[in-house]
Amino acid sequence: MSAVPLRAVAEDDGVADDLAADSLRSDAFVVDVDGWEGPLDLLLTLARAQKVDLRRISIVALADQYLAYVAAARRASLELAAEYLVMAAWLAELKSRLLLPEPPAPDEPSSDAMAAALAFQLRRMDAMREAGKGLMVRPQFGRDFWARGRPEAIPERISVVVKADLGSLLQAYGRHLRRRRGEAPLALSEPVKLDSIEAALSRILQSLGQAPGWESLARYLPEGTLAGVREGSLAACSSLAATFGAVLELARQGIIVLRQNQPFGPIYLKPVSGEGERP
Amino acid sequence: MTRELTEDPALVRLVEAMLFASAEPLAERDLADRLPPGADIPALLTRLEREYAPRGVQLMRAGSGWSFVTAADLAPMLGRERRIEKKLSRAAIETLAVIAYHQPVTRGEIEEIRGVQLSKGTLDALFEYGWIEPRGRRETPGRPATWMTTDAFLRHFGLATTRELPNLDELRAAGLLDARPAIRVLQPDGGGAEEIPPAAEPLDPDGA
Amino acid sequence: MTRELTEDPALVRLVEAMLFASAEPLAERDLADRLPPGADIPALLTRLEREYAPRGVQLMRAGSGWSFVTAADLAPMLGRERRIEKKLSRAAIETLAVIAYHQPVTRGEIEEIRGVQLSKGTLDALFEYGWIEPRGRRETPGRPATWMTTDAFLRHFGLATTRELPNLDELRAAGLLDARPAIRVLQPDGGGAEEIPPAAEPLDPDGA
Repeated sequence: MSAVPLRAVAEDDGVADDLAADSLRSDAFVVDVDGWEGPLDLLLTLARAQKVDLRRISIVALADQYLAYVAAARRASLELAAEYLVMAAWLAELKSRLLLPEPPAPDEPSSDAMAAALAFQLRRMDAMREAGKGLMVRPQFGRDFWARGRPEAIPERISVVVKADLGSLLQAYGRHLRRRRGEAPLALSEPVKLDSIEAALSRILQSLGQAPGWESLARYLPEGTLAGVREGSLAACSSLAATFGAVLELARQGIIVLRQNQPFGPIYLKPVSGEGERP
Repeated sequence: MTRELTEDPALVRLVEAMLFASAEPLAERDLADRLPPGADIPALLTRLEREYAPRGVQLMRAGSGWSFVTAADLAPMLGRERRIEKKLSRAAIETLAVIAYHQPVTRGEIEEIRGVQLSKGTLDALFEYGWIEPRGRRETPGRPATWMTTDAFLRHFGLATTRELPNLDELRAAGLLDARPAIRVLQPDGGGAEEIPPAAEPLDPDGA
Repeated sequence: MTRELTEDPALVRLVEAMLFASAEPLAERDLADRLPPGADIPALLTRLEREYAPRGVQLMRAGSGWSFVTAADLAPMLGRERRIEKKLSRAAIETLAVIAYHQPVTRGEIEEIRGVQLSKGTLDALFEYGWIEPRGRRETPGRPATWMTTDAFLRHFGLATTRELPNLDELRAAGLLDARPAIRVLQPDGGGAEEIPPAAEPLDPDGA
C-alpha cells in the first residue's frame, strides 16, 4: 500500500506549517520524498528523529508524533491508507493505557507488553532497513567485479551410440522378405487380354434398357466371367472389376441407379428413365 | 588416497581450466563429471581459492557454485562499464533483506515484519533478478509458499553462503531475527494485512 | 623507474583482472590506457605469462592482443563426452540385413533386392558405424564395389560368424516371415522375386 498521501502532506506548504507547529518537522519529512513504506516505516522515521537508542524510545512521545501527523493529514483532507489509521487507533489506545495505568482485562495484553511489542517491531524493522543498506554497499557483481569476459566453449565430444540388436536386424529382414512377397510387381507369365472400363461401358450401354425395370449386374458380365473368377483367371477378374467400375461411372453420371439390398448381396441396376418394380 | 590426488598438480590445473573456461559458476558435481573418481574436489577448490586470494582474479564460492571473478577492490581501476541496473526501490531492498535474514519466509511474514502489504511488483522484481525463489511451503493453513534467496543472490553480493550475511550473528543474538508475532494492530484477525477492516471502523471504535 | 613499477604487485593484479574480464584480447595500448604512465607493460605481461605458465590457464599472445586461454594440453580432459543413443533408421537396418544375408553384394544389387533406391547416406552411415566395408569388386561392367559386414558388426550383434544368422526356414519358424494375405493370383509362380522384370504399366481404372 502506498504512502503517497503522506508524501503529499510533507510537500504541501500549509500542511508543512501544521507539522512544524506540531513540532513534527524533522529532516526526515523533508528529505524522504519517496514516502513511507507503511505505518511502521513512518513510525521508525519518527522514532529515529528522537535521536535516542530505539530501546529507550519514548513510546508516548512517538504515539503523539504519529497521531499529530495523521491528524494533520486528515485536516488536509488527504486520504490515508487504512493501515495508517489502524495504527493510529492502536497507538491512541496504547497511549491512554500508558498514561492512565489500570489493570488490563484478563484477556488483554498489558500496556507494557504492547509497548514492548511495538518497540521490538520497530527495532526489527530498523535492523532490516540497515541490513538492506548493508547489502547494497557490498561489492556487486557486474558493478564491482566481473566474470571471465571470454568464456571458452567447452568442447563436447559427441559419440553416437547406435542402438540395434540382432532381433531388430532379423525383424528388418523378415519385413523385407514379406514385402517382397506382398508387394512384388505384377508378374505376367504370358500375355493376357484384360478387360477395360471403356469396353465394359460400351457393353452395358448397348444392352441397357432392353429389359424394363431392375436387372442384375451379372447380366452385363461377359459370359463365363464368374466361373473364370472362381478359377483365378486374371482376364475374368479384370472383367468383373471393369464392369463394376463402369456401373459406378454410369450411376455417377445419373444414367442408371444402383441397388444392393445387403452387404455382398447381388447388385441391381436400372436406367433412370425406366420404370419397374423393386427387386 | 585423497592426499596424493589432492596434491596432483594435474587435477588442480584441470579444475582451474574448467572454472576459467566457464563464465557461469560450476557446481562441484559439474567438476566431478570430468575428474577421476576419488578426486577430493573440496580440497582442490580450497587450494585454488588460497592460491588466487592475493591475485587480481579470485575464486569465489556462491552457494553451490564456484567461479573466477575479478577482485572487487580493483573495480575503480578497471574502468569497466558498469552495468546500469534499474535501481531497486527501498521496498524491494528491505524485502530482499527480510528474505535473506529470515529465510525461509512467507509473503505474510514479510508483510508482518515490514508492517505493510507487499506492493504488487516487489517480489516479482526480486524473482526476476533471480535473487529469490519460492522453495517449499509453510505447513500452516493455506500452506503458503516460503521464499529463499538463490545462489545468484549470493554471487551478486559476493557471499559464499547466507551465513556470511553482514551482521547476521549480531542480529540473531539480539533476537531481531525471531519470528515473533507482530503487534496485534497489524493483523487484526490474526491473519495477514489483507484483512484490515475499512478505515472508518477502527478509528472510533466507540462511535455509533 | 620502470623497475619498481613493474614489480608493483598492484599493477600485475590490475593487468591480470583487465585481461580476465575483457571480452576481446587486449593490445598493449589498451592496457596502457588504464595504467599509470610509465608502467612497463611488456614487463608486466612477461611476468604474468611466466606466473601462469605452469597453470591450467595461460596468458597467450595472438597478434597484437593478449588474453587468457585454458592450457591447450587440457583440451582432451576438458571436453565432455556426450553419448547420444541413436536408433538405426528402418531403411538402414534393412539394408544392413540385406548385406548380411547376401554378401558380398553391390549397391545396385542391394537396390534390386530391396526394390527401392538406396538413399544417399544409408551405406555411408553403416560404413561409419564400422559395420560394413567395401571388399573387392564385382567383375561386371563398371566393376562395382561389393559390400560385406565387418567383425565389428559380428561383435555388435553377438554373432560368431555370419553363418550364425538364421536361415529362411528358421526365420519362418520364428514367425518373422508370416506372409500377409497376398493376392496369390498376381504371383502365379510364387517365387523368384529377384528375377521379376520391371513392373508393368499399372492398370488405369479411371479410364479416359
